[in-house]
Amino acid sequence: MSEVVSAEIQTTHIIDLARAGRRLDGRGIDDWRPVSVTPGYVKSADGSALVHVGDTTVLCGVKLEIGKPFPDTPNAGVLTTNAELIALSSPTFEPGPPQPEAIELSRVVDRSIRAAETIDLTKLCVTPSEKCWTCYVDIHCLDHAGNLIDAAQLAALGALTHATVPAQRFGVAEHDYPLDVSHFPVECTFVRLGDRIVADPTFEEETAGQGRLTVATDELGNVVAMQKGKIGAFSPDEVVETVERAFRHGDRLRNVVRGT
Amino acid sequence: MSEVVSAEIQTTHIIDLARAGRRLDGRGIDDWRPVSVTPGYVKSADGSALVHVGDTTVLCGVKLEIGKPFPDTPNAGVLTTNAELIALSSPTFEPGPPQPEAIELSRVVDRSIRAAETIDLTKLCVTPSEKCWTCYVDIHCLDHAGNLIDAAQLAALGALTHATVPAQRFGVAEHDYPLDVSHFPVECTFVRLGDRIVADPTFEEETAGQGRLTVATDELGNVVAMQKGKIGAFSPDEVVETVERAFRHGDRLRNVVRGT
Amino acid sequence: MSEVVSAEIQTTHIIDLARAGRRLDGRGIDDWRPVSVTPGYVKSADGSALVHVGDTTVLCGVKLEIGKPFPDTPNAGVLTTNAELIALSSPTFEPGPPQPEAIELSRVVDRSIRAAETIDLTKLCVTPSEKCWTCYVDIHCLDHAGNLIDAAQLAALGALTHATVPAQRFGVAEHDYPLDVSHFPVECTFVRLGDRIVADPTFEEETAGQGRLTVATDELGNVVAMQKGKIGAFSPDEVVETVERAFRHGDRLRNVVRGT
Amino acid sequence: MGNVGAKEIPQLLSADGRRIDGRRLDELRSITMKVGPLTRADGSAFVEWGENKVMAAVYGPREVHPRHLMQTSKAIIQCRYNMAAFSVDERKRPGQDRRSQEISKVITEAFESVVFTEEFPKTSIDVYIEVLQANAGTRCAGLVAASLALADAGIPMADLVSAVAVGKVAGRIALDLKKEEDNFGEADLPMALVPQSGRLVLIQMEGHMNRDELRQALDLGTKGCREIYERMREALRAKYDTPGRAEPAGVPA
Amino acid sequence: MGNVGAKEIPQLLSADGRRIDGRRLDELRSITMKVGPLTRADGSAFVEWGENKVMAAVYGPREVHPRHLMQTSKAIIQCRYNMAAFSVDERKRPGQDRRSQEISKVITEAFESVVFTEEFPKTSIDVYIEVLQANAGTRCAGLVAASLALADAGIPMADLVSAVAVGKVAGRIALDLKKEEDNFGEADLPMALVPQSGRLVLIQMEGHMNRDELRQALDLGTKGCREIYERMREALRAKYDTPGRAEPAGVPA
Amino acid sequence: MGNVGAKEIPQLLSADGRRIDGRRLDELRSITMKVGPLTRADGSAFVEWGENKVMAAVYGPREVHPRHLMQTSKAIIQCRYNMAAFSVDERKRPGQDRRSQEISKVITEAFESVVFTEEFPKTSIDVYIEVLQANAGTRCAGLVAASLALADAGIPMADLVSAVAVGKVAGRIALDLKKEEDNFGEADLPMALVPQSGRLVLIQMEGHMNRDELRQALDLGTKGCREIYERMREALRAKYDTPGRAEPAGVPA
Repeated sequence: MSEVVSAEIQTTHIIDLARAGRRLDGRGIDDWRPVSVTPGYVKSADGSALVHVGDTTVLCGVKLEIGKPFPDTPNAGVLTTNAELIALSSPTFEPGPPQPEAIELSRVVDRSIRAAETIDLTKLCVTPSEKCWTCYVDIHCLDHAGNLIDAAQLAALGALTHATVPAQRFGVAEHDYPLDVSHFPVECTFVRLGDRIVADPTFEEETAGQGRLTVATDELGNVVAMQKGKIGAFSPDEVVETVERAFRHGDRLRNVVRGT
Repeated sequence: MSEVVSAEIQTTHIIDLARAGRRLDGRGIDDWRPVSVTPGYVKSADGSALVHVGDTTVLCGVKLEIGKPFPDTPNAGVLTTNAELIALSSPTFEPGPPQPEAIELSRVVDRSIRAAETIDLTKLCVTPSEKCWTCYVDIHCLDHAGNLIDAAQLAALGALTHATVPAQRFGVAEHDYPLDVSHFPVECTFVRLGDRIVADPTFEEETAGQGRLTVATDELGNVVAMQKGKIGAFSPDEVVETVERAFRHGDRLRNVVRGT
Repeated sequence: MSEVVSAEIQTTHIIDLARAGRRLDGRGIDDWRPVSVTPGYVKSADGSALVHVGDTTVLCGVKLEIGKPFPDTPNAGVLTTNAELIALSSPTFEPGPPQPEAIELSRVVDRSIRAAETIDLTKLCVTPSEKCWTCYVDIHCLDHAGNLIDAAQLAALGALTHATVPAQRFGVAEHDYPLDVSHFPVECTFVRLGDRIVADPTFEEETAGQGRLTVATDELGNVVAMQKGKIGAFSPDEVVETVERAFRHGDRLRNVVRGT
Repeated sequence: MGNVGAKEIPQLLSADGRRIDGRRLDELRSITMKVGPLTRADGSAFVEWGENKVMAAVYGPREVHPRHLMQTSKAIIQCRYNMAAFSVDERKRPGQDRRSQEISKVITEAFESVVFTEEFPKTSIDVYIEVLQANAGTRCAGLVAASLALADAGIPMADLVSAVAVGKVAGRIALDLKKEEDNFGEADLPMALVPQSGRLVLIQMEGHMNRDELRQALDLGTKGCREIYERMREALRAKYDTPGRAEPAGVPA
Repeated sequence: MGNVGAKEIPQLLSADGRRIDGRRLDELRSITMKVGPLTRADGSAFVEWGENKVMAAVYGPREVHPRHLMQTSKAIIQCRYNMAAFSVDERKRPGQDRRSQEISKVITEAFESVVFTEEFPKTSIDVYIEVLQANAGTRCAGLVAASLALADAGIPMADLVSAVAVGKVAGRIALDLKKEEDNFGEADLPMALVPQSGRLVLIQMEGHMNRDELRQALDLGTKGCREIYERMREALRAKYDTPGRAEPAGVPA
Repeated sequence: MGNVGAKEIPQLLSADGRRIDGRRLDELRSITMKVGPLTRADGSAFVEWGENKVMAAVYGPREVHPRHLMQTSKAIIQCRYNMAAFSVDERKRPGQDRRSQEISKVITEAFESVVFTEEFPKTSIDVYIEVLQANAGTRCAGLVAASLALADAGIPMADLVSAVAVGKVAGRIALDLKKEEDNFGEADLPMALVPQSGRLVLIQMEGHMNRDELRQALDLGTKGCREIYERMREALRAKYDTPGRAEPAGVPA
């Protein structure tokens, strides 16, 4: 049986299950897989977090360096998010320059962090127009068992939340100090399976999915970012319902990251 | 009938017609298609021109920015010409890095502008060795119905002729002022079809052609640039005759650009 | 007969010969092909050498320019080695970005030069943290008849040994002066053919070889670099024996480069 | 959004609820559409929307390039959104940046949701969008132009896709932001609608909106998309009402 | 090596022959190995060695990509050694630099010397090594992790490949250098051993060693590799001693 | 040409009509040519022309790479003109820049105009030109070397292609400019001639020439090309006059 045919059979099966409110791994439509966040995993980074969402594993490292502010934002530091979908993490990825999927992942995570004003960038300015902190958020996917976006975003938030500004090493202050994190956006991703919209999709569910919707909420009750992905469509009502679910899950995941 | 075979039949037909002094679109051997130049087409540019040569459509935008002179020309500004053969404009172009055809186009247009001393680059110097205007001439081909070189060069000349130096915006002078254009080079392109050399070739004629010759002349009676392209050959006598034709057409096209 | 099959027959033949202590071109197991070094071959370079090792031909040019020291070595100049395996030199090379083989060649040559402290980089510092000489060692392979590493390394050493620092041209001193070369590392390469290890392999022997070993020695009796390459293995005893041979050949080749 | 350290924020909404260019909150900028301006492409369209100028062309179904992308059971769609170097205030370096690549991806997925790709297995439908002059909302303008170009090329689709951006300006939900509103507003939500199904095939959002604002934005955007849709149908009719010229396939009459 | 102009050289060896971290000259850093931590890969292993953290995964034998690399008579091995941007003190730009490419090449050749590639003609065995945290000796740690991942994937090999670096520190030959020793020592010699044959499939060296030191280094490295080899076998047993789970092919019991 | 802001212009022509290196206006620089210096290439030639040193090699007809460039009815010619980093005063970064790519294109087209490509369908004839030392006129020197290398490889051609540059120096038309003349002269016109047909297969020009000067330049260049052509034939004879060695195909005796 060809791979294409067997994938089609699995898709049909997954959608049939969803219609009955069930999923391949026994979860309910709105259940998340177990989530763990291990901050400080990488000593060479200024902040880091290893995140598991079920079997999906993502490592994020934050590095801060002294750089120069952009000419149009002389009073602000620089935040750069980069996600690598390394070939180690999935048989579907190849070595080489970042593909559209990796670029979208980087940008969607970056957008939630940036739009929520997670880091007050003006606090990363050292000398206006001359010297500022550049904060690199590097996301390294290790095992892609579905829902990379949420795992990557949690890893980024976790790494930032527990990061240290290496002010002493760079001769900018006498002591290193914790990076100031102002807001805690969390992204939640859903895929359509037939007429059901399931939370935290596995790799197989993403493959079978007919549209993906990611909603980032903050701790103040705002939606700060959204992204529809993959082939498929959502009605405005479905979007509104999904946003409600994202608020609910977001609050819980925020607590996991903050360790409370 | 395969594409290769039908292309060969068309080539034969085009060459047979040329032998009789005729062309597929009814023009004579030395006739140009209708030419129009619309300056100021793009408001975000400091100068721009939309050019039609028959169905061939090219848009050129000029942007001026403050930069640094090259170390070996401390008293001069910088002029950069870039042509993009975007895939939108022809089924024969592909997305990706510029191919030899695009590079040749950029360089042939650039050479005519530069050799004719169209812009006196010393006038683009602001502070020797430190500050100068960098003038970007970006050529965007929209519809490639043959003779891109001449359309692109007319668009570049048109955009420069009607450009404004944004001196106020960059804090270099109190008011913006028109870019000073010293000379008006015009490129004219011909292709060999059998023993005839036709002016302003269409896409089909370029495909059928056995050698292409481009001659740039200025308003003072000089040849300022030439380029032979494609497979084929020209005798020195043919070159001299073609140069005469280029002078004649050049004078007419110059007037179109200058709006006189 | 397919190319693969005929290559296999040649491999078997070369290994059979080696077992009997013989080689295709009549040399003994430990014989080098004739070596010549022509310094000053390229006038546009500050130092150059054309090297023949049998039919293998490599040209190296050295250029010195004023640059900026690296932040972590403010009192040192910069040395950069680059090898181009241009498609002109072998039917097996293709145009394009450097392939792993070219990168390994660059790095192995660079490592011998650097580890032996051939050039005292602190002498290339002009003003600490601000100005230093950047020394580019560019290796251009012209004819690849085997053992490129040794030919390239000899060419690099030859070009450096006879190079001039263009101090006057760059306004750094009143006169140009010879580049100071402190040590004379020489690389010697061997390949395993069955249970014999032959010196200075030809292209065919490299293809047939079951492991390649390169040993760089200096004039003081030190091993300064080693590199095992290709599929194959060496016992520690074989490594030690090969090192002895590398010392012996190295002393002779050093004299060829130094012209003594 | 995202204008850390910017000096001066213009007043985006007047006391009587008028926007910086005099529009009401639910009012679109002026739009003109032209179908089929290009001769070499299989289908094309030009859209001038406020101060945006966008050209789109469609080639295909044709041979897939690079070949390894070919799918045996359907056509692939390859959209490429690109900005001309001179289309923005500060010159953009030619070539695809990460933003362009992301937009190309979401537009591709929007069209894959409506084109009957299974009718043309092993082929590619190539959609090129060139932004010639940009003033906020270029991805929506590009999507509308590409939609018309697909129709012009006779590519069968479930429906024309329409698009518009909604945003939040001075605390109010507003339709079709222009540059100053986008730069200094509080949120931007571009969306694309399949009018007959009422479903969205492109949704992106950045900024701050609470639940109510989001609901309001989706409603206003849906209304805006329907208005754009009517204009798109008019533009297609304008081209194909010439007697003797056949109606393009795949577009609902 | 290569620290021209560096300011301060730490004391690398104490009067009683102890190293900067208290080890003897012939002592390895602490090591833990885990086989099979990843779910998507065909085989995987994680190695924590001193302050190095390295993950390896194996995919294949599978279709060759790009196709023109395919060999009709055997499998090709494609190793890719990569360092995460945050794995080193100064952030490394993502992507392969020349050092990574060279290391990928010599590791590939090491494995090609032991894997029975002729059993899988026209396929590729892809080996990915990711350095997550680096502290000298990453290529050896990567090679060990990749060796375990190949075994975990059931790839038939003549033997497990073991690896370690030997160096020269304050004039003495020392096993398994850590970062300060590597930076301020006089020589570094990474090597990979096929224990059953006693032959080396990876040898690199940079610095200064005389004949005697080199001999000594090779002996000490061989001893170190054999120690590592025992740990590797333990790690594989730890995974496969679970009853009912089959022994992976190709690894000597 | 193009030396905006340059400080000092040397006197390029003496009162008695001699040039900066003592040559008359219609005089070539000294030239030596060697056919077949390389062992791995199918054909090769080395040309030393004034202070230019240029090596050319030909491979093929051979398999086309990349494959999608293959033509079913003829061989393709792929020329690659490249300058060594050390060939010019200021070090050139390795790799193809736009100038090299344009020169590669016009040289390719020059050879496609004379090689009987239809005799070798589905193959590639690869021509590599390496400039080792440059002093104006490298594209012409490269073309001459490549022409000899094609003959050496036995590629059938209508004729050997010859080439030279003509220029305008201190108001006079001059043959075969050297660097100072090229930098400070008023025009440069490189051309390539097929001597038997008297036709030009490469023409480029930059600078200022009126009608008369252009006519004069074409005449002088044609004469120069014919002189070069005789030297090329001598160089080929020098190689092939060794008894027992076969005459290469495709070159007129």
